[in-house]
Amino acid sequence: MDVNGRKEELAPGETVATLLARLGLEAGWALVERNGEPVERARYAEIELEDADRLVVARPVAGG
Amino acid sequence: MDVNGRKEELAPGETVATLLARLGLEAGWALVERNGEPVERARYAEIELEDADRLVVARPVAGG
Amino acid sequence: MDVNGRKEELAPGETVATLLARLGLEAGWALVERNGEPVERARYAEIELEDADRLVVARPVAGG
Amino acid sequence: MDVNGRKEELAPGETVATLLARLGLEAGWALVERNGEPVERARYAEIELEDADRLVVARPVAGG
Amino acid sequence: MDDTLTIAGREFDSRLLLGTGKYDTFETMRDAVVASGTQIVTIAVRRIDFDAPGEDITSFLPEDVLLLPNTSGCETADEAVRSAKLARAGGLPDWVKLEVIPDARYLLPDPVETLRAAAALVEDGFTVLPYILPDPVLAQKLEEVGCATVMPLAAPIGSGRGLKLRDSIRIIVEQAGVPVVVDAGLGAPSHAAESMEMGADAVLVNTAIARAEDPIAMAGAFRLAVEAGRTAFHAGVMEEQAPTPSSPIGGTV
Amino acid sequence: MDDTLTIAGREFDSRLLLGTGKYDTFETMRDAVVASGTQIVTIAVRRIDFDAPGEDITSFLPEDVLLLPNTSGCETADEAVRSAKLARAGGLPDWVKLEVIPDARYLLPDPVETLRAAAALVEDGFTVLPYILPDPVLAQKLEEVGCATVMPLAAPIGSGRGLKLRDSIRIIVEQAGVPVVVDAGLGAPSHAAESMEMGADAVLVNTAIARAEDPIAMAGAFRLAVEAGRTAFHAGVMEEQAPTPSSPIGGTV
Amino acid sequence: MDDTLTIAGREFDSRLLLGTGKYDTFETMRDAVVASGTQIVTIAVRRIDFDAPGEDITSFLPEDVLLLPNTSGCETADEAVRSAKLARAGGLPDWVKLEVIPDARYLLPDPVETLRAAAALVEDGFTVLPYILPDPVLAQKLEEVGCATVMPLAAPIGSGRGLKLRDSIRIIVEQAGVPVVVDAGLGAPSHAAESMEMGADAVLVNTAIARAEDPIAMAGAFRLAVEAGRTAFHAGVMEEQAPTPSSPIGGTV
Amino acid sequence: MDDTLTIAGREFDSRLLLGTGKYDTFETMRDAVVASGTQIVTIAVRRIDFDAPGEDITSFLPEDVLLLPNTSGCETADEAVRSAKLARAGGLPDWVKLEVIPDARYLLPDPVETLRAAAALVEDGFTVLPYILPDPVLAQKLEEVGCATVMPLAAPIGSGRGLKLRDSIRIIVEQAGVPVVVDAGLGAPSHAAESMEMGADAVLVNTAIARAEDPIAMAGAFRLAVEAGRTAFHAGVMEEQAPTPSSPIGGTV
Repeated sequence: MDVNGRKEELAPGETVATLLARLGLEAGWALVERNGEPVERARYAEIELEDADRLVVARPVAGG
Repeated sequence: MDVNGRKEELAPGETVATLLARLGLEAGWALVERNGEPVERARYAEIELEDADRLVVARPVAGG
Repeated sequence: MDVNGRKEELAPGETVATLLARLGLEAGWALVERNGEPVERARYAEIELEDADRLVVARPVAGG
Repeated sequence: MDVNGRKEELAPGETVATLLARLGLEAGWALVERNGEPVERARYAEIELEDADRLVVARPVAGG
Repeated sequence: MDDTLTIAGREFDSRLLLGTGKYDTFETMRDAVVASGTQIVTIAVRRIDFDAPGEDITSFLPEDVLLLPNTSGCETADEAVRSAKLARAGGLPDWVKLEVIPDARYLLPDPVETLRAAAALVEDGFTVLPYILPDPVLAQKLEEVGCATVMPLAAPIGSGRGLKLRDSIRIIVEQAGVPVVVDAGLGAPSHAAESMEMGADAVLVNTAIARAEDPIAMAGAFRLAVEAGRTAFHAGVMEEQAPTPSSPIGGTV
Repeated sequence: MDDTLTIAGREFDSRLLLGTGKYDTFETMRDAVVASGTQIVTIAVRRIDFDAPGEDITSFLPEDVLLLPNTSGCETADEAVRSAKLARAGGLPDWVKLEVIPDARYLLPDPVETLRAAAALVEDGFTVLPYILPDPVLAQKLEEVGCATVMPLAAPIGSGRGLKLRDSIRIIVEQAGVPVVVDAGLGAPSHAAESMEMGADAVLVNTAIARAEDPIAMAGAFRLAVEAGRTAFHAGVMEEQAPTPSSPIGGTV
Repeated sequence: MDDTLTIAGREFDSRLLLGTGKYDTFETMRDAVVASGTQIVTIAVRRIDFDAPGEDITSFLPEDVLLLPNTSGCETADEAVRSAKLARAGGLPDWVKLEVIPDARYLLPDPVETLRAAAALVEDGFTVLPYILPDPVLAQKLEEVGCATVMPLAAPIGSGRGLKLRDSIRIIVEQAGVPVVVDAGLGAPSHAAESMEMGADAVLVNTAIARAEDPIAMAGAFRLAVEAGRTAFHAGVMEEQAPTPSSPIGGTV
Repeated sequence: MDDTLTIAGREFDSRLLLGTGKYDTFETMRDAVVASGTQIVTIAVRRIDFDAPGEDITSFLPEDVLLLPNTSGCETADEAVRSAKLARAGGLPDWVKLEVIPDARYLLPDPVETLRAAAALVEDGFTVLPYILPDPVLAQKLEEVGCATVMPLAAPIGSGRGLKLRDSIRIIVEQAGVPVVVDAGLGAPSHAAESMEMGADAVLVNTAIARAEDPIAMAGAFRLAVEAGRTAFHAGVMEEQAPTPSSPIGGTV
């Protein structure tokens, strides 16, 4: 699985939520795009990730 | 025939050229649009006008 | 006696103070110049005016 | 004799003109002040210099 | 006087918007935000660098401040739309400060792509605050497609040059049916005050505060200046005129 | 931060001086004075017209406000000295806003006569605040003869044109060892704020407040603007610079 | 020095373009055109009023001057394209000064419609000179679709305000790969000279000459100013700097 | 049109005065003087350094050009008078460009000492051209004591900032009964043109030409610009106005 251009091992039954937890990002705003489509926060827990997935994980940063 | 919104009698065998002559516009630049299409100066003499035609006759004027 | 270019009758024993009172100016700031010399407020009551005196009576007004 | 703060030997019968010549300044504009007084160009040849003289020798230079 | 700023039906007491960029620390940023009294702050959206995730900026921002995600870094309408959608899906507000900036040197926005993105985002339910050159015709088109404000720049981003384009901004203010937020290029409180005196509804400031020697004090200074300028706008600023004495003529001693 | 203005040893919390001319009524003037928070107001001195003595302006001014008599209407040093002495003798403060203005059309001061009058008045024990064109050399001469401040004009009296002579005022501020009060020509709070940002110690405003549609509100606006500008001066206003992004470069989604 | 202006492969010795509008008489217009030394004049296209056909302007224009029809009066891309095609079909040059101006009050161009019309006209074989707000990003897009020049306005048409938008025009000049013609708003020869000093390739002037008290003399003045500005551009205009003496320091008598 | 410049009864065809300072070589200076068409050049007076006497500048200047000695380097009236008298006694013209500049940093003149020196030099038979800040009241005093011109600065010497003090110079031009020569601070031909458009009678330029990459070409550019500005002044420069179309309204195809 590709996350921000980095290969990530897919844990069994991995969801967006578990992935974020694993990456230590459950707190704050993690913004997720899966295969070019934005993922609704409400569905982080239900969406099961697949090996072929390309994820973008973003977050708010300082900006003008 | 409608010329710049004014009704004009159609002379027999009237062409763009004869019309312009009749209107005293053979000299200088008369610019002609026939039924929404610009008319090439080269064809002023050959294009026969019809009763249903709508003509716009324009010319260069002072402008910035 | 001349006060601001106007002739004024000199009352007997007239001082600057009595004059100002007569003119209804005891309140507020009346500024007095006598024969070209500014008069100290402290001396308004003692200075006796003379017939030949030229007085200027001024006051603060609105200004920028 | 002091010329622009420099000691100069006084030649016998030295005039402003001979001094300037000695200094190679006969051409162009040499401006001379003697003991604080400007010297007229017309008198360069006649004014005899004295040992106690303080001279300023100036000239036009580039300026705005 | 009740003088609240209303954008897309939401009311704000403060007419000063703040950018969160370029502060030395998040703590300073937070204190400046508080000192400014702002109720709207912009944020950017970027990929997380897992090797240096850094802190969560939102945890430094007061609860009651509206987060306004921008589309900085986007060079086309499509990129801007994508960025805005990602932010919204992830739970950020459906408001967006729309920036489409193809030019890395002068940071000037693209009028055509900005209009295209604005139309698409409005269509998709976003509240759109577009960043533009002070182009009065473009401003009207953006209003026509449903933007909630127009945000003309005073001068290029971060330049601090103040109101270089007075006349154009004045025309936009005169013609606009939505709030006009003067954005970018304001380098000093006097620039903000002048913008408000001209009738702008609000201003957005970032660099001038973040890069001040004392950002927190400067935030307070901008707060006062915006209030001063707004008050003056209502009080009726005098027209320039020929010299006229302020003391009486004649009667001199 | 303790940031009092000290003129001739006397301390003031407010850095906004007000002229009292051109108000529709003394009541409005008084309310504007109060709203402005000023502690120094200028007044003029004129002969009483016995046929229409009018009211006493001082009765409308707060007790704790310093009355600063000006020498308006004087065209020579001698006239100015005479006017100042008359005011002092009659019990007004021995402070004077020195104006020597020969030119009725543009109301510009006479540098030579102003310097002459200033020297004489200082010699005579007055605290002298001279009104001048922003001429840095003249400002230094006035300081040398003992003036308590210099008061360069921003633009001609009553014109409201704002800071037309920035560079000269900046030089005066840089060189002055006494407070610099920007006087005349300030038409809007933003002008006052900019003057303070440049390092002026105070500003004097009259027409812009007195002739505003709502003078009392405008007085408050100037009060805020002066505070904003002063705060910004201490907080360190950014330099103008080339455009620079306020959001991170790279990492875009 | 060979310094011809090349537009779409055609060379011109003069860098001053003239508009033909607003002259009191065609005779004066003709004499001003001659005095200006211009080689390109703009004309408008309008319906003939048969009740008052008036004279043929082209008969007053020197043979060797290029007639540049504009699309004035057009508020949309379609109208502009139609106007340009009519002029070309009737035998006028296939060059067009593209104006798309929806706003009758401020006469500001529409960036989106202008770009759309420019693309269509270039596609159709026209040499297109588009009139725009000084928007550097728009200027680049117009160049990309094949425009022969970009013509940013200095200030609104007919206002004579001079270079209000210096910075933006400077950026356009720096980035442009086609000639930049500063158009509209130039009120005096000094404005034209400054435009050329900034590196503009040419200027277009109408009102400032046509409405001068002596249009013919003014045409000559603009001719000299354009030459002065262009010469200065090549000679290297000094940068603004700190004050520096122009006479030697020291050695004073 | 006969439009000669008359100073102290002497007529000049050229309205461009040149300073001779800061050129890389005397040859370049000479060629620039010739290219400029000037008839008046300023020179300074300095003590000869016998160890490095250098060349005689006057041998590089055309016969028919008037040498105008300045008093640069003088900080008081007495020094200036002494310098002028030395030049005259030595055979230079009895004309003097009067500069009294106490301030080495900003090179601004002393109004009081300048007036004092001017009166003394006029008294002594000199034709005096004083260099001043654009102070309209001072300008009138200098005219009253018999100065042949007034020479207000556009901006500090050598700064090239152009007309920073427009309003003041405009007032001087309006009030002056002697020629007004705008001196110092003109950085580009457009600045010179604008000065002449405003009604100045002449301009004096040094640094902008001497420090140009190509001084000789720049001298020619200034020559053209002065002619352009003067011609425009007579031809009647348009007033700034609201936007107005330069093409007919209505009748659009």
